[in-house]
Amino acid sequence: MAADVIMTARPVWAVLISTAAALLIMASGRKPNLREFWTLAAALLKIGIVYSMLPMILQGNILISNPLILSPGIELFFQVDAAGMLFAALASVLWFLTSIFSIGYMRSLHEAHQTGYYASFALCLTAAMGIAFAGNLLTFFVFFEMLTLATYPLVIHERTDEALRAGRQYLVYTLISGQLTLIGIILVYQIAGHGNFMPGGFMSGIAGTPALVGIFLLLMAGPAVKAGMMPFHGWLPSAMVAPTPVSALLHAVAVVKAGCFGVLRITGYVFSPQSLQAIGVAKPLAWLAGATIILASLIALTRPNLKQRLAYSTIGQLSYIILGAALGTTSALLGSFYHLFAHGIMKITLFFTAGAIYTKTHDLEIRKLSGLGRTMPLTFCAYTFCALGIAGMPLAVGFISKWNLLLGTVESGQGGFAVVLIISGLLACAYLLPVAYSAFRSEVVPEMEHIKGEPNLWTLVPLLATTVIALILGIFPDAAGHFYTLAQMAADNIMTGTY
Amino acid sequence: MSVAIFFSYVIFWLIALLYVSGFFGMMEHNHLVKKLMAMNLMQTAVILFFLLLGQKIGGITPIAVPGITDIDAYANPLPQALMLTAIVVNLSTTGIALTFLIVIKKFWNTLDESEIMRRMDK
Amino acid sequence: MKQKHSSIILEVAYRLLIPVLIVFGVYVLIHGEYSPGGGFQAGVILALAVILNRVLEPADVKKNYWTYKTIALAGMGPVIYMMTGLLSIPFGGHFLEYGLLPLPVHEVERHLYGILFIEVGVTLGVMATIISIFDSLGKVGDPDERGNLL
Amino acid sequence: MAHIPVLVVLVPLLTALVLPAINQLLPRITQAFFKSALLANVVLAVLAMRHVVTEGPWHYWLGNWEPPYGIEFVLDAMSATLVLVAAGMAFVVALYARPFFNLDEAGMETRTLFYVLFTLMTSGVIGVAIAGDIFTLYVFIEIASISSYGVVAMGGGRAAFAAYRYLILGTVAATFYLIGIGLIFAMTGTLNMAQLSEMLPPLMRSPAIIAGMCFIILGLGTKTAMVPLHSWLPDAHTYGPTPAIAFLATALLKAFSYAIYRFMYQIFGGHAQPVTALALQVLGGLAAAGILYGSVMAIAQKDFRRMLAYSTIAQISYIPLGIAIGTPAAIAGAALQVISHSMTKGCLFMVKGGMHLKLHTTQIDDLGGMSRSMPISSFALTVSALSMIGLPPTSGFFVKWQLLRGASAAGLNWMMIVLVLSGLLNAVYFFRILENVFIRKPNQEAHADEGPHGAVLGIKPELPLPMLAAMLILTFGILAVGVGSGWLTEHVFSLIDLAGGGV
Amino acid sequence: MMFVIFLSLLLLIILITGLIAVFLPRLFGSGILFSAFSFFVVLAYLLLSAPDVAFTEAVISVISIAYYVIAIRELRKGDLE
Repeated sequence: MAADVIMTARPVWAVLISTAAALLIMASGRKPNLREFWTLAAALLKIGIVYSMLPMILQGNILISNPLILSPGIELFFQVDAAGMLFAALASVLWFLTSIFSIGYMRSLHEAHQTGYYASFALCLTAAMGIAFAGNLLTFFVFFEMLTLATYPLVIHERTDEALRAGRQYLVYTLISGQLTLIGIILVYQIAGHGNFMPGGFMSGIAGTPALVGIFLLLMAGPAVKAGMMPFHGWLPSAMVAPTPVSALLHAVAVVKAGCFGVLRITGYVFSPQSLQAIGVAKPLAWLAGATIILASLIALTRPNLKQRLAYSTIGQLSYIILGAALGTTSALLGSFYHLFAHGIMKITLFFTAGAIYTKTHDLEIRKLSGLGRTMPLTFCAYTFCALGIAGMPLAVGFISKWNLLLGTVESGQGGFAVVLIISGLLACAYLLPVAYSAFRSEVVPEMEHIKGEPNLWTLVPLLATTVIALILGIFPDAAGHFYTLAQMAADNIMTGTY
Repeated sequence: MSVAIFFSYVIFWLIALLYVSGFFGMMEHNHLVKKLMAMNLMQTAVILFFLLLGQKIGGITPIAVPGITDIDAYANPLPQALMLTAIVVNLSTTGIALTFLIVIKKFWNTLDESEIMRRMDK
Repeated sequence: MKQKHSSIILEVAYRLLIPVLIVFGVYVLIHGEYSPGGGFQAGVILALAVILNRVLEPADVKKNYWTYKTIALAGMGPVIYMMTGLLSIPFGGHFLEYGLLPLPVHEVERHLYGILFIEVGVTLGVMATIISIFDSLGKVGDPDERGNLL
Repeated sequence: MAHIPVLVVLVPLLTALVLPAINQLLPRITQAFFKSALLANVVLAVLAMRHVVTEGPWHYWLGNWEPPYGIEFVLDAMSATLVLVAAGMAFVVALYARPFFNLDEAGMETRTLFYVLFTLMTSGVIGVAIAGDIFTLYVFIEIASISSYGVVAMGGGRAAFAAYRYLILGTVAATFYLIGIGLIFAMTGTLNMAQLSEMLPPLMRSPAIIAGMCFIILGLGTKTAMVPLHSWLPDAHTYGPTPAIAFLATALLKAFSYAIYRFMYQIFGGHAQPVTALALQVLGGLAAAGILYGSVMAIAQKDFRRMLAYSTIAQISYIPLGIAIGTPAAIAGAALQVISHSMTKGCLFMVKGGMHLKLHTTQIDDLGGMSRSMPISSFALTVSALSMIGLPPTSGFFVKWQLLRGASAAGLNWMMIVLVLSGLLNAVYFFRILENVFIRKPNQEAHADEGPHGAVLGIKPELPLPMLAAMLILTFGILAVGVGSGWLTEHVFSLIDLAGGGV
Repeated sequence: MMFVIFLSLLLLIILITGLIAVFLPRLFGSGILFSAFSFFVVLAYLLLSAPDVAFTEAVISVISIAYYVIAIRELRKGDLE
């Protein structure tokens, strides 16, 4: 199916709208209500723009806009295809929900530096949107680095020494890996003459195997670090010092998903699954991802703090996506793309619940959360449902992606990884469900007895909304946003090599 | 080797020696005024070098003399014109450097370079 | 200040030297095309005359010399030079193309006049510059401030 | 308009010369005159650039005498870039300088003296850019250098000593240069660049030419502060008055690097000549050493001023690095660095001046709370720091991109590593500063003294408006050049004639 | 022939006076020697058939000696007080 190319400026608007919002937020720092109005308005507008492109994508077209042809070979250009659309839709929807949640969270905790917080948040979304729509490696890299910078103020939001240390660690990891990626990108431009993403890649066979392996490793450095693949995951748990909405953003939407998305772009649109097999990096990558899944789940078991536990859970879950990319069959890729979305929606719910609980308890020690399920039934119901979803329970959205990944392992003839996936699901139950269990069944610890009632509505509504989305999409995977179709289109694109 | 050629080598060596001694005097001397003088030595060496370049054996002064129209008879005037400029540059450099010296003297109350360097790090 | 301890003979010799220097300077300026010399040398000689005069002055008078006027004058000399050069532009020439200067004489002569103008400018500039550097050497050293030139 | 090449030098020169007189006669209009002259010069530079872009290189003969006898001015894409940078920076710095000196309590006349020297320096830099023969080049180099010595010395006693050392080394460099051109002149009998480039190739094996080339590189390298010859720079840049340094570290140093480029490619034949190619390799090695040395030393500094000075050593070496690589992309990167680093470092020095005036300190540890008291300056600081590190979308990133492209095209992988490493080292010291500026609490004693200038014109806690305007012009320039770098590469830098370029 | 020998002798003298001027410990004395140095340099320029340069150097050396003397006097002021 040859796709039609439609020239449109909409991707540019989608990217710029949150930059404009950031500026407006900075300008109206003195008036909290106006400031938050800008955030919400921009989020809604962004959803509108992104979704207005959806029908065209679903018809099999791709949208291109060329805001800046810098020079032959260096152009900043946007190209919307199914994969990009998937990520963009996810990011824009979740930005809106996170914004609502942040308002509730920040206000109930009376956090300082809120203006900078919302502005950085908007900039993060600009970057995420840019990554989603990037049509070539240069554009991708520009927004990738921008994401690093925009996230840094969020990580150090608390301004404590611990936060600063975490921020520094974050910068060290991401900047170094980003620069390695830059070298890789330069080499790609040098060898291939361009860096435009193409389904099925454009690198196969144009250089010797060692060169291609080197380029692949360099290119993967940045995305892999952002995706928290072991052994480069160190920044992620320490970045947990940030406020919970930030963690939600970091771990569900922007940073880590951008990393995963980058991995998919590189494995599917710069290289191709076949060429990865040919140069022999697919296997090691899959093993690394599998090891990460198991190890991260095991570490998560040992963590006493809910946020830490969620962080390690994230590390494990993200490697599903990398695993799918490394397996490189249609189902596996479909599973990967869908997991991008599914994990996003579930993990953000989990972080929302953690944040909502934190606004009431000011503590996230798992031991101290026991019995709170009875005072906050809705919150903990949402938590339980999404925890089960992470583990891969049918009817939750996580099941769909995991099912496809399992199919993929079988298709690719590496059934061993199916075992990894199943063990990981069991481990997920083991580290997430005890929290829910004790919340509903155990006694309230003495210092938490004063907690009464559900968290405030601003925080409650978004987390319920995401839970409902997770439920509905678990039953009808292709509802509303057509995420399943998009994932399927993306996987097909990669496998067939055409749009 | 004829004596003339030997001495023409000697001339260049002497100029080089002048230059090098100026250079090392400038680098090694601790006294700032002496440094400046050594710098002037260097500049003089360069000017001499340039003038030698325009020199022809038996060439005459490049000022129009009635009756001699053959251009080759005159020494090349271009290096001389250039050197006028260079001399002017040298003079202004010297003047500015001396002004600096007076300011330095007022501020540090010494003209010993290593002493000033030591105090500068403080 | 014990300025007056220098010998009378020397002082008289200096005073006699000054007018001679001025005359010689002007000669060098005018005669620049035919013999060694020119605007620059003339400027230096004239400056020498002024400096000799300065040397003879008592110290308290000297303090007031570091004035801006010398520098302003130093600037004006090259301005004459450049204006002469620029003058040929409106008459269709390039910068410094004296052959096109608006003078009612033959073209070869125009060259000479053009060069003369320029030499006058150079003389003025050089003279004033040298004097101002000389003055500044005497002035900057006043032990009043933290050694700050500004 | 046919006389722009000469006017672009003459306007600042004339301004410098008549400024003292105007200050004597009409003190009120001095500033207006000075600034409008520099603005006019910017316009001239833009016109020159447009002419070069549309109609190609421009040769101008003074007095309409042909090159072997007369002086020639040449404007091509590279020199037009430098002219534009010099004119633009001069104007921006002039904008900045007035309130700076007002706050610094300088005397009226000495201040005018500063403007005179500063404008002379500008004309010197522009002259270096457009000189068409190597002796005229020398004269303009000396005009620029001597006025820069004077300007540096205006910062007080320490600055005078720094300026003295600068003068000594600068004069040595000038004599080196002079010897070099003497040797070349002895071999060829001409000083015109175009003629030299025709006459030199058969002579390239002769020892005199090789020695001349070494002397010239040594001389210009000292003036550019290439690494073993950099010792004058840190002190001079630390103690000199801020507006002067903002120009010195930007346009002036670029002029000398530009002269190196001119010699290597337009006279000595670039990579096509084996000898020159060898020299370029050495140059590249030195530049790489300079990049690493400067970055490492910058990390070790506790004083913001000194850190900037070392960072200048590192950043300025990008240009010789690009020249050494010598592919079109790398040369475009070097040309882009001329623009980018000028704006970035200029902006940083201006912020430094602001700190000096407002916080009375430039120690990095005392900068806490600066984002509160000087938000706009902090914004400018952030953007320029990002450009220094080389993160998109600032111009610094595109410089790095071009240089990396060039290095990879030439197969010089170690240079890619050096460039990337330099970006990371820059990140180390700039993020330390940003952390102090934005996050640390104000240091009590540093801010207790609001000074006598608490209520100057402009936004109250911030700097006066012209200073802010200057910074913001540069800040947005950094972003604009970053975004527009492709346009520049395609329309301007592609016109750079690379004799023997391309590996 | 004579010319060359004479020139090299002159250069030798220039070298020696210059070196003594630089390495003489007394400031004022070295100023005086420096003027001698300048004089020999003027002679050398004349010998190199560059009267124009020689003339310029002559007047300039007077000026620069004057600069040196004035500056040295200023520099010594502080030492005496």
